Amino acid sequence: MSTPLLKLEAVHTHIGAYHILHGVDLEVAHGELTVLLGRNGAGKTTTLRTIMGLWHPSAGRVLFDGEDLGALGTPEIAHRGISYVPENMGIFAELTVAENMLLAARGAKRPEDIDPKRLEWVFGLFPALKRFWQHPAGLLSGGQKQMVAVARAIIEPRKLLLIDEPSKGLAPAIIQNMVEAFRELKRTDTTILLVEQNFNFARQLGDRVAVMDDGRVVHAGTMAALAGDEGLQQQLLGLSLAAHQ
Amino acid sequence: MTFALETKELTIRFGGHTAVDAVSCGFAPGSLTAIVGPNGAGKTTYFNLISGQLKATAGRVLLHGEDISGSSAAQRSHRGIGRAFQLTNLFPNLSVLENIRLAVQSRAGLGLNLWSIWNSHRELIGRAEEVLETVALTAKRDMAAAALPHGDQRKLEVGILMALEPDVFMFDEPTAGMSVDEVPVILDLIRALKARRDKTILLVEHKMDVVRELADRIIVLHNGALVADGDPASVIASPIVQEAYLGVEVAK
Amino acid sequence: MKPSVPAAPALDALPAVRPDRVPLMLLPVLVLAALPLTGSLSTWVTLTFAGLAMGMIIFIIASGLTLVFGLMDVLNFGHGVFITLGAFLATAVLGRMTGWTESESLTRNLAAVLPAMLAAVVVAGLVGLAFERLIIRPVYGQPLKQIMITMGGMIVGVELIKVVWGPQAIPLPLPAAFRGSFLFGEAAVEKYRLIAVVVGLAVFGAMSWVLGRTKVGLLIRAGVQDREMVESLGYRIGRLFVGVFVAGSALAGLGGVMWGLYQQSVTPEMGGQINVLLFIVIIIGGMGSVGGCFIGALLVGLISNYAGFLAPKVALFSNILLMVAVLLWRPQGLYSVVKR
Amino acid sequence: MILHRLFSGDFPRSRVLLVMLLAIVAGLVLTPFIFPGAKALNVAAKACIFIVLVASFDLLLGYTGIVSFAHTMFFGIGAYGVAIALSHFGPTWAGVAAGVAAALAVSLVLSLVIGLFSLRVKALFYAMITLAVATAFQTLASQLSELTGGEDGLTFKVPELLSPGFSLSEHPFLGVSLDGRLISFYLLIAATVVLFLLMLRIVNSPFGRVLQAIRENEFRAEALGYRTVVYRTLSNVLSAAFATLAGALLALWLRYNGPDTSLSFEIMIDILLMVVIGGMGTLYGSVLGATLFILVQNYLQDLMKFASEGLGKVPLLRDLVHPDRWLLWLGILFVLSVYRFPTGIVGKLRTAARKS
Repeated sequence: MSTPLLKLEAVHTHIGAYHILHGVDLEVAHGELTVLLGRNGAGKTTTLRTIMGLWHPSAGRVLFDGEDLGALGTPEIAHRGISYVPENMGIFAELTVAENMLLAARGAKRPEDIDPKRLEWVFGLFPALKRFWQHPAGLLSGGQKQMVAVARAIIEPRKLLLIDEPSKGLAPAIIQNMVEAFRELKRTDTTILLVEQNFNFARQLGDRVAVMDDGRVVHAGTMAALAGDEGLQQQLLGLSLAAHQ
Repeated sequence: MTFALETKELTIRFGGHTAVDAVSCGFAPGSLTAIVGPNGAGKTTYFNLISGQLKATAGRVLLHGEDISGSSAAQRSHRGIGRAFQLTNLFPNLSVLENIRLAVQSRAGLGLNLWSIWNSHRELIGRAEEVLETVALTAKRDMAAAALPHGDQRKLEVGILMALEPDVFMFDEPTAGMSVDEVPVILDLIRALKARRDKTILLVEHKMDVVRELADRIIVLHNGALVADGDPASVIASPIVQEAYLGVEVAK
Repeated sequence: MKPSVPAAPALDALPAVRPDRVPLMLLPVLVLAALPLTGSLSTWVTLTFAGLAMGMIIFIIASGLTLVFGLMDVLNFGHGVFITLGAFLATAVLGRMTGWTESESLTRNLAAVLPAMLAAVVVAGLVGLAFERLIIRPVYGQPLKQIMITMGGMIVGVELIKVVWGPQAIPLPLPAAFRGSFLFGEAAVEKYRLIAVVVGLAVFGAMSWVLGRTKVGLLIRAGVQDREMVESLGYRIGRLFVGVFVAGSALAGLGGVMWGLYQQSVTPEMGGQINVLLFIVIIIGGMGSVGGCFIGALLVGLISNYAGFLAPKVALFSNILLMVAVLLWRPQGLYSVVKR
Repeated sequence: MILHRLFSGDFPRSRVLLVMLLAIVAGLVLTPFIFPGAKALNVAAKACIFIVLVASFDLLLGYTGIVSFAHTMFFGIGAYGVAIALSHFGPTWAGVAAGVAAALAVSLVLSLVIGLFSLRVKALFYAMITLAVATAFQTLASQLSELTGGEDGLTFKVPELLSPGFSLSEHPFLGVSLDGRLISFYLLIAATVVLFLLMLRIVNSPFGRVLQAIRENEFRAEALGYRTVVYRTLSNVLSAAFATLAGALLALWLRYNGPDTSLSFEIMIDILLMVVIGGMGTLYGSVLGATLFILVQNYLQDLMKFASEGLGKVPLLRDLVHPDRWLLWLGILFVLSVYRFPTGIVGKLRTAARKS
């Protein structure tokens, strides 16, 4: 593997008095989609938040393009070319879809200033956005909000996308739409780190996979290997009860 | 048979989202039931509805056949529902002993006593010390709770629950984030509790080996609904569990 | 097995946008209800204008306070000190320009008042910058300490004002051309009140424009809803907040000049006294809502004046009664600000 | 053992603190004998009254973690209760009792209503509401001038035993005449001691421990089975009751009460400063904070006057140390306390004692 775009070295994170990450090692290669799997409370969200600077690592290094992000604030990290879709989607409910998008287009002062080509491309991925362009985002359905959240993260080209559980609570049809959108996104050579619980969703997209438990990465490899090995799946994804049959 | 605890059509909606969806389930006295399901399945919310941190949109909670749906969290605690939290939830600047002692004091119903001196109630302190012994925290009794390492905080959380001596014990991922060598202390406690067969235990746990070893019965929550219920072997055989954990199969 | 999740909702099943206009209707209802009670049209006009003028000045002062709270969950109990500061700066500037303020020429009057306002805005803004850095920044996210420390900041601020200007009241006469009234038929409307209404509307207009039409305004509205996401999109919310805090302090300084001229005298304690009124206004409006603050301020101004005429004893408590009534109707205030 | 019961097992736990407390107590008790003059006696009496008032505020702020700006309202109710009763019924003990009882009843109802109405909401909101209520009450007190004497307040006579004209003996004792003022003073000292020890008992009771638990983690306290609304409201009521009693003592000592002496917002600010500088959540902090503050208020001015005159030629500096600007310096000390040592002087001393 060539030099990874993102590399976490023995990252520890404390939230208040609580020690959440216990030395996370993780590599995300250029142009690949890496899925971060693991049970509730394993530290997946904390890992994304630590990369994004929303929590600061108490030990270890977060290297992005060779630069240590550890001491930087969230806005500076965003300016390095990382965008983030949090678990709650971070939609500004009282702003319109257009205004939500405008915020992510840093150079634009008005919605009209957003690069029209890019916008058309995004509309192509998520047609619902065009339709509800002038509506307050809070009125959209959960799936549509998720589309706004993802669209917002890619309205300008970024080097790395961090996405936390985009499939959560979505209907299968919408999930399918998401899968298509991510496939299209992968064709644009965007590097993605995706946190997921839904293995069937993740399996269709991931090039690589890392599994977390108790604040550490306990397994890292290709998605193909994991998808082909049911025993490994069961061992890693908390399904060892099925092995008991 | 009267269940120790029973929920009937228990439902809560947040806005348009149904987090717990008409869950009806009875828990026999002396049994240990494991509740499993993926992230966001509604397990913790279900717990919150039972222990009273959340008020149900619809449905009822019965304790020993008595409807407690209208009771506050504090009242339910007094009636014998004890709850340990998923995220450690302590009195950070009070000492370890005091954290436990406050639970013992609540159990003894002494909270509104304004006149006696707290440390003249030797029996409360004695009882708190006993509990500390069982959760192996005696050596750290005078430390502030916030200063404990994570594993010890989890033990303290369980200790507080023990001190309340409830009829129904609710553990929400008691071993989450503990290092491997600390886990047995907690599991031994739960095991001992189960062996007494006079307490009803509900356990949310992700580690399937733990569940398999401890549970008399497993129920599976998925998208807020109860989708499987039975002895471990039959639940394990159910394809629903696979689906719940791996996600809805999507066309390729 | 069948999927337990419902099918995707129809894409066009989107509820229509229905802005909540009920609180806005309170104003005309109140004004019209007062007409038969006051008995005469001219009295009614006078009182209504007095109420609107007072409400506008309160709005100028309170808008910054509510916005800072909305954005950062910081409630500045020391906000009043910027009002006092603005008012004393006005005495200092106008006191040196008596030649111009006593002149009958409106131009000369304005040439005196505008620099006074400018001085108040600039100095209050700068002091706000220092206040944020020294007093507020170290206690973000700690409400208990925030209440105490901002209160402490106010004590120190008021004492420092006493050091510079002394502890006694200082008269602040209106410039000559601002005195007296316009007559509309039988109704007399004090000139200064008209000016206050105009300035208030201008501030409200400017604020609405910034919040509604500019990117900075968009950022502020977004920040009120989800601070972390704004940061994740690459904006320094800290700077934005400082900017809003400084603007709020500057507006309080401007409001202080207006209030001082309204009262025609200033005391070091005035800020602390107005503080209570400000809190009532932003509670009524819904903490963090600028629109609610505007309506709340006008309601308070109008009711104070109507009640002052109809039942002077009740007037002293009219604000509290109004607050209780609003909270019984809408416990979050007229417009509740949704936070994630 | 007796000491244990008297102090409810809560000792100063720092030698320096113990010495300071002993010095303060001795100083207060012996004031008539070692510091002659009416001013010294007044200062000592005021210190006692504020010890009770500040301790009652600490019950709420330091132990339960509630910021209320309506505390002087209850102080005022106590003072007005006694003042109104004695001006209407004449200087009798029954009048005193009626006044105190009526004041306690009013405080009870008010604190209960405020507590139940607004203790469920966030700290900020509670602080704002209490500020508004207290302001309204102050306006009410000055408006009901037939009852309260309005802005002028009420001057009244106290029962004979307490009045300056009363004399216990014709011969002075150790150079101090044994008159009603002296009796008043020692009754005041006794009341202060009793009330302080009573509050010390409350904060060290099982109930007091629950209050601290609520301050630490309200959600958890509720889950343990403590109905936090009940505890917070009760804390509010108790704190109001002790403030009312402090107000009654003030009125009896001054033989006068008006809005500025007991109701003003300045007093509210003062007690906030006293409790924070002394040390929140320690109760002993109120003794230190109140005494220190009252001393500064009354004597630092002399020192500052001296400094101010010395700096006669330096304009700004001279104004900064002007005797009237003493509050500036206490305000700065307050701000620093909140940042640097939130447990105040007592907390600092106890930490130092633990380390050594």
